[in-house]
Amino acid sequence: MIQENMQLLWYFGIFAILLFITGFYCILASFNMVRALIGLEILIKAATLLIILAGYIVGKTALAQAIVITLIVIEIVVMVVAGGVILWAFRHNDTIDPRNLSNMKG
Amino acid sequence: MPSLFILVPLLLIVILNLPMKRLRGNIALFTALVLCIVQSLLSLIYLLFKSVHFDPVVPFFTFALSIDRLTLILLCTIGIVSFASLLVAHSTIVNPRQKFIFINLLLIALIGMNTIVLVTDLFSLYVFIEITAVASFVLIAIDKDLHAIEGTFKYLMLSSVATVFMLSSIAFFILVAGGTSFSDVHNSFSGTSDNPFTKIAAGLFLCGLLIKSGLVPFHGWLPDAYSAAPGPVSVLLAGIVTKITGIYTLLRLSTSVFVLNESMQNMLMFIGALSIVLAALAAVTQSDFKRMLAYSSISQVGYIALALGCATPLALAGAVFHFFNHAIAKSLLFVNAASLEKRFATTDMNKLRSFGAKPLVTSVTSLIGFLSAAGMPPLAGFWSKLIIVIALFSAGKTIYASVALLATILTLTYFLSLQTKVFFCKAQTVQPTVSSLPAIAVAEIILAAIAVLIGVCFPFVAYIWFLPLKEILH
Amino acid sequence: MIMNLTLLVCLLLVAIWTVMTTRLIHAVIGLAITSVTLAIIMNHLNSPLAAVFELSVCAGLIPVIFITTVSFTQRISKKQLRVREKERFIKFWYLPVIIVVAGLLLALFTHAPQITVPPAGAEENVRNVLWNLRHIDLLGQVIVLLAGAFGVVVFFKESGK
Amino acid sequence: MIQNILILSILLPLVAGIAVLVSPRKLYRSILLVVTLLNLGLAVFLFRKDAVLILPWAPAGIDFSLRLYHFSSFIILAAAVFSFLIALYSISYLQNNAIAKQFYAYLLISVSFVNGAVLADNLVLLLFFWEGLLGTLFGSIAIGGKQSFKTATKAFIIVGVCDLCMMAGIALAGHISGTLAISKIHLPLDFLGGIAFILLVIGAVSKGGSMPFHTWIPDAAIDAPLPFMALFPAAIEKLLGIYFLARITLDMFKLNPESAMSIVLMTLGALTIVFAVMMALVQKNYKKMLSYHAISQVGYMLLGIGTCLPAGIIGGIFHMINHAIYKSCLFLTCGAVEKQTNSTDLEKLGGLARIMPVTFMCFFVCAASISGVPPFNGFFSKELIYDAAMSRGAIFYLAAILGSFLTAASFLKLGHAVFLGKPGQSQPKVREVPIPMLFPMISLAAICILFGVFKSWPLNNLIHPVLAGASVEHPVGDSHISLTLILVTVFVLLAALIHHIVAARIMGGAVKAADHIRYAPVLSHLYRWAEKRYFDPYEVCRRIMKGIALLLWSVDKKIDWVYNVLMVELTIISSKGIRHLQAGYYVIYIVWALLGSFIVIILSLR
Repeated sequence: MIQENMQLLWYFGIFAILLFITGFYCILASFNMVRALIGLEILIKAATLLIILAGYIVGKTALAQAIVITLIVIEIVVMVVAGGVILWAFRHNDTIDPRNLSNMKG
Repeated sequence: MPSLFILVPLLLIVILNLPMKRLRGNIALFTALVLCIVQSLLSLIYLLFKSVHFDPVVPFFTFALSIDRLTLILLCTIGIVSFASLLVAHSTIVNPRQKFIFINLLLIALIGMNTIVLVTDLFSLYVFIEITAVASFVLIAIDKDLHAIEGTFKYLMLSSVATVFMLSSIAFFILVAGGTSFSDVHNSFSGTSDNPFTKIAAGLFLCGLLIKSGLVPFHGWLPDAYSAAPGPVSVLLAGIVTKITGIYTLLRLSTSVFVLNESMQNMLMFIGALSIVLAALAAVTQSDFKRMLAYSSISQVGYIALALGCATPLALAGAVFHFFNHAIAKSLLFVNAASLEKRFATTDMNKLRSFGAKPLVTSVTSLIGFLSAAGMPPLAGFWSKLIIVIALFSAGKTIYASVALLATILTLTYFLSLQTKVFFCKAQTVQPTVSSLPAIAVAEIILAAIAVLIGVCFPFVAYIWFLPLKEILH
Repeated sequence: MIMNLTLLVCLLLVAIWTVMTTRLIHAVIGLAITSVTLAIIMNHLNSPLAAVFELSVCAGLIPVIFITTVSFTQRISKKQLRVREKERFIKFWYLPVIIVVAGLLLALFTHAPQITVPPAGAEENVRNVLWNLRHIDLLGQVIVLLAGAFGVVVFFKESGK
Repeated sequence: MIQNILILSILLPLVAGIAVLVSPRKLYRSILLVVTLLNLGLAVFLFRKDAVLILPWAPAGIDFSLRLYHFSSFIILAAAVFSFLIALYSISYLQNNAIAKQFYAYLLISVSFVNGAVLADNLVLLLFFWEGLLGTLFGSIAIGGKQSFKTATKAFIIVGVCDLCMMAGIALAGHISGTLAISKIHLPLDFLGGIAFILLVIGAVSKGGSMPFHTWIPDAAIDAPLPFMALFPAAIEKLLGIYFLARITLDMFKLNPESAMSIVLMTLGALTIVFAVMMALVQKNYKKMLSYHAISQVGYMLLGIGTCLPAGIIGGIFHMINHAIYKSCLFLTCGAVEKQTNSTDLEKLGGLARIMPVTFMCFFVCAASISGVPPFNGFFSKELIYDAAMSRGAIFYLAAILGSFLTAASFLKLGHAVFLGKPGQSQPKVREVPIPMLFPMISLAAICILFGVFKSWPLNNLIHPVLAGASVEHPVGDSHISLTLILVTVFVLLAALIHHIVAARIMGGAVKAADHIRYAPVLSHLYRWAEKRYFDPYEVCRRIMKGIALLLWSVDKKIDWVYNVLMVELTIISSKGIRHLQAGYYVIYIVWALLGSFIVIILSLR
């Protein structure tokens, strides 16, 4: 790895970690299921960033792009399903506060 | 040829969804059942007569797949459990439209699992894990009642976190290996052994898989998902889906792709032992049938993780054997649970107790399933636990071996309380004797027969199937 | 490098705003902007095709899904809902505008790196990789979309109990 | 041919015994008689023949090997005679008795086991038959009555424990010598050999009924059917026990007069003589008194064999056969009395000599014999033992002569109380017993006289050949006995007579003739303790065991508490704790997963 790439990796790595922290914060601290999904999105963004960066550094951008495209397709399907789940949670509980979605304990 | 395991179910889905009403009834169920049987029998035949060449039919469909003994065993297991799940679905899902959707989603999950088993690329592995997961999200929530939605949401959140871990790991592997195929990844371990990125990547992927397999600190979603899922889905989920997406992948990666350092192996063993004990303890005071089975499932997967961490060839063979036995026994128990749930509309053991007489087939097969899962000779579960314990002893892990042995007492405790509460009880009111639903009875008898046969024919099974795995897994 | 750093700081700030904002709609919009920023960074890292995908799907489709969900899950009567349905187009008029602007921006930026890296080769490469080497992933995309379709059928088409 | 007969002599009674159990009511008496008679015939045929039979049976040197030689043929003959006579007696005695069938079966099976045990030339085979006898012993006592099961258990435990010692001894002896064939074992009396010797002797003397393994015999006398007493403790067990003791001391271990074991045996013998006869003296029950005498007489045999002198050994073995004869006969007379009067309590009996003269004559002969009155057989065997004891130490002689004195006194008391004096308050319609019961008594009494008068025949034909191959080089003749000892004996007997007459006059009745000993200053305490069974090792052990059991029970309750309460509670509490952690809110689960992942990644970097 050449020096410049190493530097790039460092910067991007730091920001990716900060993004991860932001995302997890969002998931853990929000009392709204949609916000939790948004946090998840941010996490996936960070991961996407890392993949693209890795492809760029290694010189395999094509591979990285192929992966990211597939990833995005999967992501959107998961989000659709999650949206459906939230919708039905709202229909049952009349709210999208995930704290109300903790009936099963023990 | 191995691509047929992916393409044929896909083709079936496409055909079933052609705009013809006639295809959506019993034909769909029947063809799916046939597909599952053919898959198990085919893999079984290949397993027994191994001189088979896999020639691609169409060039486009030459995926980078590999097929070996372990793969065949798992394909067989997937077929069996899916078959049982379909039979249960036939009896328990009344709405024909819902049943049709169930069959389609089951086939999608089947494709996903088959590909997970066959694939040789880390990212493709991720893709198909996600496919299986998405299919199971929808399956769990197929009734859309409150508990199912709750279980789905928890599973979805944890599973997505696992996804993020896996994706980050893939990014690191691209960085260090330049590719995501298993051989590239494996080479990256052998080349620069002290590259921190490689280790972090392996650790991240393992974290994802640990969440997916539901081992103890990562297990929060599992009891909810299992117990909230409708009967046939919990059979599929507990029997095979989480096993394939979680612990099988862990097994395949940790043995033939990743090179784990010693602390990682110790960590795996510790997590395994922790799962065994804590989940068994949590199961002891459960009052819900399916929830107790879910905790039992965590506990049993702990045994596999323990054997994985031990990583001697014998332990790995024992892990695969236990995987198979556990899949059969746990599916059987969940089939029983589905039968009771359908019949009495509850899974609360205290309520079930008051109903008195249970169907005979369900009672007997439940006894077999629980004895096999608890590890009573001569049933299948006994042998695999024995192999694991022996492997642990011979590897010098005496403490873990003792934990594995002592936890059997806890296993027996909760299973006995289950049996006495649900099956060995007298009716408080006079009830007519009830018979099993025919389709469920067939599934129960087949699974129980497998558990008994494997146990009784243990030497044959062990030497033909499982002990040769030692060579594959290293 | 400075360009990259600036973009990264933007990305992080937008993400933090997304998380911290009190209104849910703002959060969704913030997410879209995050995606746009990310697409720009991708473009900078020689991945234009992925950037286009990111922009169109993540910045376009996912906020739509979220907003649909959010709008379904507001505690309102059906009459109000119908009013909201009408209002929504007016209220979120800027969303397509943003997408168009983003597309324009992308068009601007896609040309700039083409000078440093041969674009044809890169694009050809992605197609090659995706269709010849990783076609199992393509298959996976098809199947996952299928699963998603069934999910939509289950969650959105059926009324349940 | 002979080998086949050896097998037959074991198999025939065994098969017959099983057949008796399943045979119809009319048949089993004839089976019993015919088979015991056949057995007698076989024994006569085998008498003074030599044969060896070795069949492979089990690995590790455990063969089914039988050895017939003079000693064993003699014992078999004696056992066959007793079993036939007692079978004959019991047919009449146990007429119309529900337990008869079982008793006959046990009798026949016992005969089979006795033949096997006597013939066995392999220690393990011996043990096999030996333990079989333990089983029939248990069964025979247990069928007696209400209390008998307890007594049977007592006998079973005492004899069983001793047999366990013997088993250990056999294992040790086999281990030291490297073979299990009795005729090939010749061991020195070193440390291990000594232990093996003691263990084997415990087995042998407990079978014989010596102290301190005797306590079940007086209990059994009360509870068990009487023919059992006449056959087992009086005859067969003595024969077997002393036979095995002789085999041990003469063949397997070359016991020297110098060895400590000799002293041990002699001391045991002397103590048994004195203490058992002291107990016998104060008994007021016919059966119990006889049973204590049965114990006491074993002491003479032990003393005799323990001297390791030719005279002593010959005397011991001669005393064994003599004792079997007269003690059997005495028990039979007791049975006759009990059968006719329904009582064996001395205070209720009296004046039976006129009503049952034949029984009285038999009793008289045997009592004289057991007391050592010349010229009955008991006199000569006792004289031989006195002689040997005298040459080993005056103390042993004194014990033996004291025993003789007390024996004579107690039998005077017994005879006086039962057969002489005034008729008791028992039923007036008492007649003489029928001939099938009389015949065994008369024959045994006759043998007593014959063995006394023509003592050289049994000594030369039965006893001396035993020593032929053994360490004793100079077998003694019948003229060996010194005149002084004879005179002393006669004097002692006369003293006993005088003592009895005086004491009976003073105390006011034959029954109370021994009361001054019973209530003597020190002895009264001892007697009271004995009556409270403080000297019964079984009872003592039982009490200790009860204490230990109570202690263990309380400990066990604590352990149970640990398992049943503490462990269960701990499990439930920890289970509930773990379930409490499963709080239901998914964020908690994500936090767990993140913490776990953090640890995993940290570990992966190591």
